[in-house]
Amino acid sequence: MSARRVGREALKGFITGLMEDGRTVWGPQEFQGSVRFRPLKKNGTPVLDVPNATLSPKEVVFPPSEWMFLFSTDPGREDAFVLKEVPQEGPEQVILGIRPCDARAFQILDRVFLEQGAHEDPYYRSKRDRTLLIGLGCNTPCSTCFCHWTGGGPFHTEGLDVLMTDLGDVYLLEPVTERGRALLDALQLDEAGADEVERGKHIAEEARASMGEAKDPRRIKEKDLMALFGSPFWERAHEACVKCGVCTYLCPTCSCFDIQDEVRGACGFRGRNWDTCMFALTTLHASGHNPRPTGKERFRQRFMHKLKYFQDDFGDVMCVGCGRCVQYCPANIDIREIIEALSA
Amino acid sequence: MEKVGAVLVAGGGIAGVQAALDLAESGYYVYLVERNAAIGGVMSQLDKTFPTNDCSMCILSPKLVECGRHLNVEILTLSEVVSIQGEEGNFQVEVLKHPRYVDEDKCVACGVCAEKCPRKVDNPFDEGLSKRKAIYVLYPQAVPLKYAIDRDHCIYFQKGKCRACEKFCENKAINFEQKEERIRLNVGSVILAPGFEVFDARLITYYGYGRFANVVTSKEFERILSASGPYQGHLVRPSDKREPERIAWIQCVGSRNINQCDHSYCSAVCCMYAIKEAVIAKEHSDRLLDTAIFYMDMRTYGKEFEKYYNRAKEESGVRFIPSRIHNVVEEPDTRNLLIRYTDNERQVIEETFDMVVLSVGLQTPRSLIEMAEKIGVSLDSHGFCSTSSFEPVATSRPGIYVCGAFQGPKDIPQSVMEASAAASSAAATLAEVRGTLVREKTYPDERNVAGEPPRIGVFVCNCGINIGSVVNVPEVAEYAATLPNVVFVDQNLFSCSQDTQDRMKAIIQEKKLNRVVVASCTPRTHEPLFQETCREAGLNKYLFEMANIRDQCSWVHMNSPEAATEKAKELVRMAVTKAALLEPLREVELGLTQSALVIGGGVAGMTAAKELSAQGFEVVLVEKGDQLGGNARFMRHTWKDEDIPTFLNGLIRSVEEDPRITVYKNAQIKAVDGFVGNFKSTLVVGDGAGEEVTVEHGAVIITTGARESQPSEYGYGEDPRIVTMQEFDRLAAQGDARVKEAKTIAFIQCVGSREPQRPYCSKVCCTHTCQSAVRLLEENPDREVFVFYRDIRTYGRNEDHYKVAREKGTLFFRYDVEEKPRVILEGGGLRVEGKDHVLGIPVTVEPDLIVLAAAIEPYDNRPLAQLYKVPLNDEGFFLEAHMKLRPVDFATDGVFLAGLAHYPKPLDESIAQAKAAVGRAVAVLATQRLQVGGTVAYADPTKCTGCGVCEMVCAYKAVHLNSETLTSEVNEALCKGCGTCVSSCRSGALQLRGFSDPQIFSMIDSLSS
Amino acid sequence: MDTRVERIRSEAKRLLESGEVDLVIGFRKGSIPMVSRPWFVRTVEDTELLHWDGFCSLNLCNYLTKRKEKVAVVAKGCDTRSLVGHIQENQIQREQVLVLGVPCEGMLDRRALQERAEGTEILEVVESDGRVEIRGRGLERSFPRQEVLQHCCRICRHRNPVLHDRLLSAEVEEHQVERYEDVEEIDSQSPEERWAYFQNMLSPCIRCYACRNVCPHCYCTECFVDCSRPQWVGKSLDLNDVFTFHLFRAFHMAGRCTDCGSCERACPVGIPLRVLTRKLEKVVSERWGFEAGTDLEQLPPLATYRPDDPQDFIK
Amino acid sequence: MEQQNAQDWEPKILAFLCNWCSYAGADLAGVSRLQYPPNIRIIRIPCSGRMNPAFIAAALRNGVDGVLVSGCHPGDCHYLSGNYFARRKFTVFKELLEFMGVEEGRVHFSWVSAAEGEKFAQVVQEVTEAVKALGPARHYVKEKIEVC
Ligand SMILES: Cc1cc2nc3c(=O)[nH]c(=O)nc-3n(C[C@H](O)[C@H](O)[C@H](O)COP(=O)(O)OP(=O)(O)OC[C@H]3O[C@@H](n4cnc5c(N)ncnc54)[C@H](O)[C@@H]3O)c2cc1C
Ligand SMILES: Cc1cc2nc3c(=O)[nH]c(=O)nc-3n(C[C@H](O)[C@H](O)[C@H](O)COP(=O)(O)OP(=O)(O)OC[C@H]3O[C@@H](n4cnc5c(N)ncnc54)[C@H](O)[C@@H]3O)c2cc1C
Ligand code: SF4
Ligand code: SF4
Ligand code: SF4
Ligand code: SF4
Ligand code: SF4
Ligand code: SF4
Repeated sequence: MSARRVGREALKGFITGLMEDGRTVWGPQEFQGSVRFRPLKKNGTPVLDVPNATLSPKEVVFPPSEWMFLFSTDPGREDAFVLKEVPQEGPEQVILGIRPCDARAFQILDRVFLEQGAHEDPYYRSKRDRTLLIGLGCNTPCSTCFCHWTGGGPFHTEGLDVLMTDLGDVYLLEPVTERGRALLDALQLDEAGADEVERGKHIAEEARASMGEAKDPRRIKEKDLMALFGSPFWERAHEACVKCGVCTYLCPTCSCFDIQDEVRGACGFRGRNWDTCMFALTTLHASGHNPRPTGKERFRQRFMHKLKYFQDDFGDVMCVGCGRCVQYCPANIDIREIIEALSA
Repeated sequence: MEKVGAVLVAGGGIAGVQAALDLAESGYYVYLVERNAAIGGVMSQLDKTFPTNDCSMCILSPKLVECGRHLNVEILTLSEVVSIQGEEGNFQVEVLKHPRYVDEDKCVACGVCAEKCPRKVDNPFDEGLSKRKAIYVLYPQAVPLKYAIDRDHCIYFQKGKCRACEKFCENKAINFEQKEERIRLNVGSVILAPGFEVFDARLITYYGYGRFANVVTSKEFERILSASGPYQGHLVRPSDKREPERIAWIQCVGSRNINQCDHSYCSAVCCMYAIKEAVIAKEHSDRLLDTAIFYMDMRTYGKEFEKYYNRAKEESGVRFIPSRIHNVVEEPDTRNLLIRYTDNERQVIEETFDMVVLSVGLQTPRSLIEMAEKIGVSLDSHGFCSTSSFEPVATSRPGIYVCGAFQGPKDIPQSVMEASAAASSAAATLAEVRGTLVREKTYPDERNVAGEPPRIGVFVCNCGINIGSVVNVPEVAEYAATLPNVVFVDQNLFSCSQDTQDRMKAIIQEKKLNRVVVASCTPRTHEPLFQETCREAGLNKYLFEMANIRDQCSWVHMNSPEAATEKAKELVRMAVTKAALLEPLREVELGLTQSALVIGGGVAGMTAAKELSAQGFEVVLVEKGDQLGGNARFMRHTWKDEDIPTFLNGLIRSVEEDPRITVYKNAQIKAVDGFVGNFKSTLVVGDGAGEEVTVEHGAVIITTGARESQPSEYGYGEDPRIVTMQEFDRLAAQGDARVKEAKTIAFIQCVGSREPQRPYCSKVCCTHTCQSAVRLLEENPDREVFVFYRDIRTYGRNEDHYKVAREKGTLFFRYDVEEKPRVILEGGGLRVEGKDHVLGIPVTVEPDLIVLAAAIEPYDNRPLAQLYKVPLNDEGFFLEAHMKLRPVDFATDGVFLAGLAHYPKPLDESIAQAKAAVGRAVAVLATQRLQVGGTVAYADPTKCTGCGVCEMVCAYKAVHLNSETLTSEVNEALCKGCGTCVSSCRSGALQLRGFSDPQIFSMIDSLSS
Repeated sequence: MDTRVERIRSEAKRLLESGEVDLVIGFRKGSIPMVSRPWFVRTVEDTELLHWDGFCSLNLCNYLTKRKEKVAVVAKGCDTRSLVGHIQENQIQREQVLVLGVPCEGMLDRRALQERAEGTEILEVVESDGRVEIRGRGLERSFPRQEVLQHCCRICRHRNPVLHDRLLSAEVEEHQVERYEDVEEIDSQSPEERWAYFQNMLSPCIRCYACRNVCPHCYCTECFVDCSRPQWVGKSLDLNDVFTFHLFRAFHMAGRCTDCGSCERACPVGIPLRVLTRKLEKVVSERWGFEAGTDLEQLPPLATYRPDDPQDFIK
Repeated sequence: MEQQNAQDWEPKILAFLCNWCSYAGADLAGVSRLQYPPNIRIIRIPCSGRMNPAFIAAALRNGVDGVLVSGCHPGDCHYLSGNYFARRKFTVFKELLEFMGVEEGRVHFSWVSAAEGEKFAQVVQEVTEAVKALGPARHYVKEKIEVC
């Protein structure tokens, strides 16, 4: 048996253990009224008793803003305007309390950043490689959660290194990958009892059962692209959407970014920032032409990308059912309704 | 004799300057002859100006600068007109030019000479309250900004040695050998604008002026208040430079006084300037300054004057005491001043003040009286130039015109207005030779620099030693060479000197510079010069930028040369950064319709039409009624006793017969399209569904007049013997028994004027009443005439009517607005009961006729105001662009106004104003083409959201929303380039050429790098 | 059912049937608890879904900008004030909109309710008789409505529509509530504290621009933060740039914001943005006696002036 | 910069002056040889109405320690009303900026006429002193990029 246990009260010690060797431990924390993944301070504890964090821990491996190059603009200097790489090394890190949906999302990000042919992204690669994921299963999935539609589930382990189950008094820790096992071993935690493992299973089953029936977005893959694209459905579906960045910025799978140079004084940097297909500016060409001129096109792009093009390219939908966009959209645009409509 | 397309303007005060500019703009070459070393006149000495309280210098200086650099204005300073031969259309004028002893072409006004000059002299510009040197500029903003030597005080001229200035002048500009010159000029017309001098208060010994240090004249007080005056605007009194706590003004010093000075007239401006000075003194004072104005009548008769007076009373707490002061006594220890007066209750009160200001009147100087005699221009009994009411700017000698305070005491707006009128009259006689003598400059074709990377040349100026002695110029130049895009750097001794200009031109061409930066003095005076150089070198003039390293650097940081050098470098860097982003700006010419529309067929409208026609332009005159003539139809005599009906009939006939004038009666404006130069107005002619006529015109003059209001008090309408002014005139003309047989007549003044609902003075009533009283008594000396008044406002020469009326026995009772007289109808008789506030006793008269001086009120001008996008004031009169300097213009280009529609005024002023409006309109129409573009705003329709903010904030109605696309469009012909719309647009849809966001941001950015 | 719902549906039906309008914008029930969704009705059938409850808080004026057709809009007090702004700023013609005014008793605060559920997900909310009941797995609690109103509603002074063509229920009483307690609290702090306060407050911002996009008054084609010529605000999450975004977003709202609260509600990370706009609201009201969206005739405060405007801070 | 001790520190102040009054007032100060602190840099704009609050923000973000905006006195605006609009904009912007923590005394507004050379010099003196008293700009300065 390789499952371990950590008593609720021993969580702090467990985290301190993780921090040894200079590891950074990211966990969900209160941050000015929302819950976000932040590096834990010594003796700090993550908030694990709430539903999923407002933003997924995508920001750990794909930060909203990051610098890629630096340069000087001083014409007097020989290296004026020569781009210099910003060093990418950093400490080993653990994301503690990532939910299964978000962990699956990392695999989707991997496909975009690491597996798209020759275009491996060094910035993502460096952070991803030094990050271990200790996931927390969802005992009581929310009404907005629909991970089971997209091939996941409240206790799915895909993408995780370790799965953690909240048994009430105790956290059950089950290694998923070799790296996970090695980590748990190194920490010398108590073995979990068989009953505890059993209880975990039971909780997982109940959780899954509580989520009801799944609709399958995979049917959309079979649909004719042009028919979907040209469907009158979009006309009305997008109407309420205000084309903000909430859904995409909160989405653990969205990966658009925009590269910008910024000069301050005699130095500048080239960096990238999150971007979203929902902003008109994203597709605006320098000529002033915009291939997605109105909100409808942009709205359609978001869903076609997630539910159709991505499936066509990678076999899976680009959605893990975390439900954030549903929950936070100011206009109550619900991707589940879109899935149903498109697959109908 | 052949006519000459040039005009000589004698006198460079505001009146002369305005006349010169108007003429130069409309195609005449102008000689502006000024006795002083610089133009500007009295206005340049004033601190703020009533009734808007704007800074005199701020509003004057741009005009002076414009005059100074106008290609068609030649300024002759230190010059006087000696004689005028010839006749209308072709005069030979002899001008005596006194030596300046400084070569105007060489002097760059660096001021070293004055610094070195050992001789200190009382500064007449500061009324002797400060010192200047024997070599001087009249005042810092002087035009032309050239030094002059005051021969009478120069040590060299007096004692034969010194010549310090000569030694230190780097430019070798001093020339002690200069001699008086006599210049003969050939011109078609002459305009006299030599202004006035203030009454010499020493002559009235009992106020102690000249003996008591703290008794000053109002003109001295202006200097004391002025930020650039002797005390830098700190309000202190001369004796001990202590801040006064109590100041008194004594009115009518040298006016309305035949005992001490033989000035029976009213000086017309003193009441207003005294109020102004009191209010501003309070603003200047840190403590609670007490101000008291001792007056006989408060004459706030002009536009916005009454409100100004009310605010001074109510908001600023200025005390107004109706009492004539008989003497001022100085307390020897404190040098405070004791004033004794009687109050309302006839009590004698004594008060001490720290300062007393004498509101000195305006008079014509002796020298001018002599000059007038020599050139054959007659003066009136008060020494002012005499004119007729119907030709208010024509002197007795044909072809010679007059404007400003020489024509009669008056304020700035009136002077400016007359100046435009005189310009227009002068132009009218010379219409056929318009444009024959004006100069135009030709330039090489502009090099197309589009697509070229910036190649900036930087010229750093030493300004003699003005810059170089503080700022390390070589270091700045060296630094400039390291800046991006700079391909050439040079240092000059004087960048503005002719030889340097030539060299710059050559360098621009040789080095293929496409942007030029000059680091020297202020762009306000020198930018046009350098831009000119750029043009001559084939560069668009907007590819030029300046860094002001003298006025903002070497001169103000003399003691920290290092910091000054650092700063100079940064200023250069900022200028270079901006220069890289400069773009050639296009100035295009639009054609225009050379004709005008005049709305309103009263005397003002007809005069305007006539004058336009005389200048050669087609006119459409629109009258809403079925007759021309307006209010003048009810009038008999002007205030100079000329016969109006004869004049009016002649005018109407000449208008109706004029082939260039089309008159539409029973017509109204219905729709207006277009803008300056290219208006299209639609009229409806006839009643009901009348015929529509479309008129294309380049300018429009609004002369819709005003009407007498219907009184709602004093029993008006209840008895046929209670009539208004206008009714009285009509009855008198008809020989109606009510007038003819009346033995006792009572006039009640201010009926509906100066009341909360009409807080303005109707201006004409007091004089009308006095003149009527005189006539009534002349007809029948046994009559009794009573006048119930609040203040008698017979301003200027009209005071004579008041004087004669009194002499002939008219009884005047002053009433208080809180205690108005009452009209009682009883037993078929009329009775007026009132109280005399001067004597403090009740009065009762039983007249046969009561004449009410009913207020003059505007028509409903709102529809017209909307159509032509021009504003109205709170009372419904049209509101001109600038109360002082643009009295007949609207902010919206191409639209002008005159007559009663502007404000109540007598016939002669309406006529002058109509001529002025024509003068201004012709300045537009005569150009044939409109220059548009340059520093103007432009809109990006793809960014505009149509919110309309730009339209709301533009004072010139230059930007509007296209009604179809709902995006904004800037009319380059109207835009003045202020950029207010640009900074108000949230959407970033507007930019200002030459001052765009990228350009300004780049300067800000460059500060920190 | 709330009688207002019936009125809304029947009015909408009548308007569409008679062809008086082409479109009715109102709300329908959302797909999740505590949310109502903007609903665009063009056919009589769709009127059946029109709905009204304590969660119809989104400012529907946001959907009126640059419409061509004739529209009826269901509008609360704050929405009608925004509409006044829209009409003044030419975003829509008065003749083009038909305002179905709903006097408003205040909308419910989703976050506050969730907080009161102490960790349990709320699955249903029932409103009746001035009380609000929340229900979830093993949860059932109720509160007086007043206690769980949105902050903007608690301090609202214009609950009744300021502009309407039909009024769908009786007017409610207006209260002269104190609006600026929090603003004054911040005002009383030192610059250091204020700086820290706002740095802290804005640090979670992810620049998703939901606050901007839900605001009816943010309709620029190109927002200043997106401007590339000149690009004077960086686009990253550098706090200085984030601060600049909020500084100017608020500045652009001066005299225009009607405190509908949409921005704050839309913010996924819960930033209390309205304190900025209310600060400016206070300034324009104290200095120039102006209140946004209350008078169609009054020019917006930055598009007009009085010569004697207060200027105590000017040297 | 950082190494300099507080006493050596001299603030950098940026002024936006309208062409017709305040810039002319600055010229007059020059012509009159009035001495004032050399910390100020002037950008000329046609009218205070051209003043976009974004310029003030840009200046502060660039590390300028103080900003002065100056235009014609009420009623004197060469463009009739530009200064009135500027005053309104500035009122709002200044209040907001200070509310958000930029110290009072960083941004200033004045009316300086073409005749007020003395006043201009005095305003510069006052502004410089006020900014000096606050010390170097701390809030709202954009961090410089160090690396290269
Ligand atoms: C104390 C005071 C305060 C005032 N305040 C105001 C006010 O607030 N608002 C207002 O509207 N008005 C005011 N006025 C009135 C105002 O000064 C006059 O209306 C105005 O200056 C008249 O202008 P002008 O061009 O006719 O004459 P001036 O200003 O006198 O100019 C005449 C010019 O002609 C020159 N000159 C004289 N003789 C000759 C000659 N023979 N040859 C060549 N050149 C000659 C003179 O040197 C002078 O430059 C005030 C007047 C005084 C005295
Ligand atoms: C009661 C009173 C007493 C006066 N007393 C004296 C005095 O004693 N001495 C003196 O010198 N001056 C006096 N005046 C002033 C003198 O009458 C005017 O200065 C002079 O007549 C010039 O007037 P005007 O042409 O500007 O206007 P008006 O005479 O009013 O003429 C304006 C014309 O415009 C027409 N009009 C109006 N609106 C429109 C429109 N929308 N479209 C087309 N046409 C329109 C009117 O019908 C009228 O014919 C007095 C004026 C009044 C009212
Ligand atoms: S779907 Fe919702 S969250 Fe996404 S852009 Fe539209 S309004 Fe914003
Ligand atoms: S699309 Fe929505 S539900 Fe799916 S992963 Fe993204 S945020 Fe979660
Ligand atoms: S202010 Fe700007 S967005 Fe508004 S109408 Fe004018 S240009 Fe268009
Ligand atoms: S720049 Fe000034 S004059 Fe030109 S359109 Fe804008 S506000 Fe009007
Ligand atoms: S700023 Fe916020 S509260 Fe104000 S109107 Fe816009 S969305 Fe509503
Ligand atoms: S909604 Fe919130 S997170 Fe998004 S930009 Fe606005 S303040 Fe920032």
